[in-house]
Amino acid sequence: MTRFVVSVHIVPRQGLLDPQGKAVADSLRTLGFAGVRDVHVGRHVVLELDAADAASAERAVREMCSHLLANPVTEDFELAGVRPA
Amino acid sequence: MTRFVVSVHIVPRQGLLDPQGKAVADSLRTLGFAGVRDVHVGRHVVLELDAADAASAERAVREMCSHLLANPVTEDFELAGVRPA
Amino acid sequence: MTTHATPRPGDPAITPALVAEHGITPDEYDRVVAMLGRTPTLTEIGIISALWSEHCSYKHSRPVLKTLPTQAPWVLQGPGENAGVIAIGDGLAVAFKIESHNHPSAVEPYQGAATGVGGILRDVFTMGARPIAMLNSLRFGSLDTPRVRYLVAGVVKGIGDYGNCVGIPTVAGDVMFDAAYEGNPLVNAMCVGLLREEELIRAKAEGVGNPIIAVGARTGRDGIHGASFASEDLSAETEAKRPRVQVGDPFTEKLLLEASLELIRSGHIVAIQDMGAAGLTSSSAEMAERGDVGVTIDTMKVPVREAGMTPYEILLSESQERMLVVATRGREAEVKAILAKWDLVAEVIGEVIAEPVYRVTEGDRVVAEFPGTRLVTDCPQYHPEARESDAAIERRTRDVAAIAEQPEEADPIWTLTRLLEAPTIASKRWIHRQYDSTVRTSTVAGPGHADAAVIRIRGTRKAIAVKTDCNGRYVYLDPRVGGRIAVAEAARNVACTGATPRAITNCLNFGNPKKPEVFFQFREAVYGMGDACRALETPVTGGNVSLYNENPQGAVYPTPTIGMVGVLDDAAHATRMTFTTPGDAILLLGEPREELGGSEYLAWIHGTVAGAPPACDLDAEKALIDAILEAIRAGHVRSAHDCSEGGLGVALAESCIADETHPLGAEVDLSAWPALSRRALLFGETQGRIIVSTSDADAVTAIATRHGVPVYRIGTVRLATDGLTVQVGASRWTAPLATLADAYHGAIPRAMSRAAAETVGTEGVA
Amino acid sequence: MKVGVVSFPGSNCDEDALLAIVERLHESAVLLWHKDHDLQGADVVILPGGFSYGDYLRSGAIARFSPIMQEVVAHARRGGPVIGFCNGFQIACEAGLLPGALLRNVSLQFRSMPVTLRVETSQTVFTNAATAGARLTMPIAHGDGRFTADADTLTRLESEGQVVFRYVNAAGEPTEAANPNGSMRNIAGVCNPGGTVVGMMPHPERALEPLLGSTDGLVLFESLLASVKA
Ligand SMILES: Nc1ncnc2c1ncn2[C@@H]1O[C@H](COP(=O)(O)OP(=O)(O)O)[C@@H](O)[C@H]1O
Ligand SMILES: [Mg+2]
Repeated sequence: MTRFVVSVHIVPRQGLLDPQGKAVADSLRTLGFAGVRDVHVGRHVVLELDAADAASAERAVREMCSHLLANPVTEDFELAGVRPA
Repeated sequence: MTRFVVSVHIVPRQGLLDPQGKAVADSLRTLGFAGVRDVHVGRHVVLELDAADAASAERAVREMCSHLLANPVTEDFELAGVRPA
Repeated sequence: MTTHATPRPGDPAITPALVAEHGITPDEYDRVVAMLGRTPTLTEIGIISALWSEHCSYKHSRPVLKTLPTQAPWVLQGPGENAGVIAIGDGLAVAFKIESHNHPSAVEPYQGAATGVGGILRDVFTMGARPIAMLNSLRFGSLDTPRVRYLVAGVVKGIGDYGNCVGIPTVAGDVMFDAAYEGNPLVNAMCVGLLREEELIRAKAEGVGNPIIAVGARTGRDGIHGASFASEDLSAETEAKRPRVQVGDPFTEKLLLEASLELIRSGHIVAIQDMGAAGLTSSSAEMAERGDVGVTIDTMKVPVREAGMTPYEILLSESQERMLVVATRGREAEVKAILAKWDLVAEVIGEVIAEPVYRVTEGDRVVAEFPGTRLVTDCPQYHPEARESDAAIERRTRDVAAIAEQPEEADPIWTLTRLLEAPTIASKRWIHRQYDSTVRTSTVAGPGHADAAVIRIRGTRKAIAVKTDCNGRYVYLDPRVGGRIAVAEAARNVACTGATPRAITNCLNFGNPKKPEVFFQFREAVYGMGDACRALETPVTGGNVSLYNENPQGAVYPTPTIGMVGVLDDAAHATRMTFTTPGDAILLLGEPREELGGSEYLAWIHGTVAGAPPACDLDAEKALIDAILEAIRAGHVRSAHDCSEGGLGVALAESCIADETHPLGAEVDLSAWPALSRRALLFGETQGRIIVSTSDADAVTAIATRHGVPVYRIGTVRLATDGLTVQVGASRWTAPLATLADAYHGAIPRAMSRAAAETVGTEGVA
Repeated sequence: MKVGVVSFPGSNCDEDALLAIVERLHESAVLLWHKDHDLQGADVVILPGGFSYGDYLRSGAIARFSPIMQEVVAHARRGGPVIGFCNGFQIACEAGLLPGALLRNVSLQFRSMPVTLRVETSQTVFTNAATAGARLTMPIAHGDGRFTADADTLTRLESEGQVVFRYVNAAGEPTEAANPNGSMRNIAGVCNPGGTVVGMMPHPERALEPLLGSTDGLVLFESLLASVKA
């Protein structure tokens, strides 16, 4: 068993209203960051876990995402990185 | 001006209690993912913005993070990627 | 006796600099050396710095606090415990306490306010009471600055998220905005709980051999030194202490609440206390002191969140959602089983011992040892010098009648509308609609409905009424009078709902007590509170002192926040503040006077805080309270609303428009006081006045007269479409209700909508 | 009738729901512990409000995996009545008992206030004693109440009569101003195709007594009683 750090992005599904992203974009423009076009806010989940190898760590995390971490109705997920701890 | 997509990770500062991470870790273990050691839940912010070049897009986003996006008392941030849109 | 403790390898040498860094004065250090008969260890220095901080020791305030009345037949528990307790009949009792989280909220508004709510909840449920209501008393600088809006948004969200998640309704409070609070917001949270008298449990360690158990969340490095932090002025250096903030976990708190109440009812434990400020140190030392017993604690047995924590860190950590329990020997397994049911940890970390010492070990090594309970009892007490500041005297004695009216004031509706949009007066709905006020299905009158919140007591006909109050401007201008008014106003608010005021808790928010002018304010304000508590028969059952609320620009207004609890024998008598029925008579109980000093009118319209605050005649207040209670109980009162900030004019307008879904108009004639200036009549803040609407003016008049309370029929409730009409002598003005309502309900939402830009970092958890 | 009210860790309206059944309806009710696999013979299950597991990841996401939920889902599949209030609605969606999801209020703020609902169908176990079009006033108290579903699901919900309640103004119109959380089509509550499982963000259990300001929640419980006793 090796310890791995796996990180995932869980993002609101394209096309859904993202009030948080909109609030951030508005605020940034109010603060003078005029170049801001669009903002989306999702979750960044970092998991430390023991697994036989990187591939099985990744497999386990994908399963966690589809089971619990992401809502299949409104969210998409993507693995952002797998590295030994 | 070019359009860039910059993504940032905003994570709870080390050492501070992360109730969300703890709840998720507990729940994953209950679900049978016994190998889970630790979980931290942060935010994944994706910004689309116009800037002269990648370096200035990055500079702008760093400033946004320290000004608004991250809570300097409880969170740390890191740039996760800069790419042309 | 001499005590023994050895420094840990790697501990720094005990130097004057290290002692000073811990906020311990050279004199205090000498006392410690004398007590121990040797040089203290680093761990001991840490313990002393926490326990002898103002926050834990009350070293500057205790002698003055002792003057407050604390007794009445219904008081079951006065000051000195986690919360005060009063009997309300039927074998039931109410536990309540208020506490400040000012400094943490100034640094991190969301977590600071949230953990303030968490702490005060634990104070109440450790008495064996189930929390049934939360209140919050807030003071901020001007809403015109982004920093203040950021603080408001964060504090309100923090209070809401925590209380909402635990499932305790937040039902009342008070909020004022004034530049005096600019760098130092005040965040005071109050909790009220219900218990059966026989379930009352005290935090007193007893029984040699009984195990001491740490319960709840694990201990991390957060908030180390929060208690001494709460006893310093805010400065640039404070900013550097930021990582000391604590993060709250209301979900764990909810589990801890259920587990603690189950533990208390199980009979397996003898004492329980929150690990609040200064964490394990203060909870264990205080429990030992109350029981006059010795204790020993092994820091290696404390469940920790992070590896490598030192005894110093474990003892001083302010990790939230933790409790210290003294169990009956032999029942450890039962205690653990109850905690396990709620998915929480419980570990035996020490024991009550016969030997009169307070001892901390790390495994076998003794790292701190103090004789007997002297750690608590030997803390020095100070009697600082008190002198009124010249600036306050100058302001009080200024002739405010000489302040010229602005041209627009020729139309008093203009002035009234401006006052209704003053954030201190305007509807606080933007705030309290973020608070779940109806969970527990017992809220008879929630925030914004009545002068105080009314919560029914299930299984009885009874209800309680609760409210916080304090006008710091009055206290600043005249501390003694201001202290009296704070109590009198809270009592009046509670009485307006039909409840008999019974007792108070208080949170004394002041500046640096070492400054003579601050200590003068403190002493006089407490004396004033005492005067009022005696006159109104509302003893003090507990409270909290928050000093050093100042920054380089100066101290906050002295703000002794009062949390009042009253009892209604019949919940059906609960009375709201807004008019209910067109055609009802409008009566004024009490007498207007030429008193503009300290008013919101002067502050908001003229930018002036000056003049003597309104007088406070405590006998008249008592008579007024008795009269309104009798009238309400006789069933004659349709609405009752006291006159406070903004005076009679604002109170009348509020009676018309505060209930947005059911506005009503009024026609009022105030010609009976030709000797008064129009602005004092309309906007002066003379105390002891209540606006009543009734279908039986004669009956209310007879009751008031019998109590010696002046009473005037000043008008009639009208339809909303009639607006609010006010006549003084030959002049008559009418305001459409929509104008008044827009000012009153729209002011804070409009100000805060500008805040979006500043609040994103306050997201907190989902 | 016997009602089972699930206590998840972090539920805080479980006692309110229990007392509503016992004190207002004078029917029997039991708390069902989340770690158990036993519905204790309950005819009806209430998923109460609160913050199950702190709602830390997503409202209702973790609660859905509680042992008791397996039994609740099985009960629902057998046609047994289940109603979720507030957090209970969120849990029911996460568990797949109801379509859609409840996202953060569009204001990004918690909202605690009375709302007016329009009953959209009386063809459910919980609304059969009400008339379609009737208006009910009751409190909401939530931060994540924005009902969201994809276009196909929405179309199906509308055409199959699965929208149970909508937020409306005083005139009975589903306007944007009357919508406290930005939910799609002002939806406040939905049901399964059989009308046996209902989820709603408002709290009818807080609107059962004149002393507390509204008795409009009673009709849901009366409907339930009528169907179970029938
Ligand atoms: N922070 C708050 N939280 C909850 N309720 C509040 C808060 N501030 C004010 N309120 C409510 O708004 C109403 C008006 O409060 P306040 O202006 O202090 O009344 P008064 O002037 O009569 O003392 C009361 O019902 C009070 O409980
Ligand atoms: Mg007021």
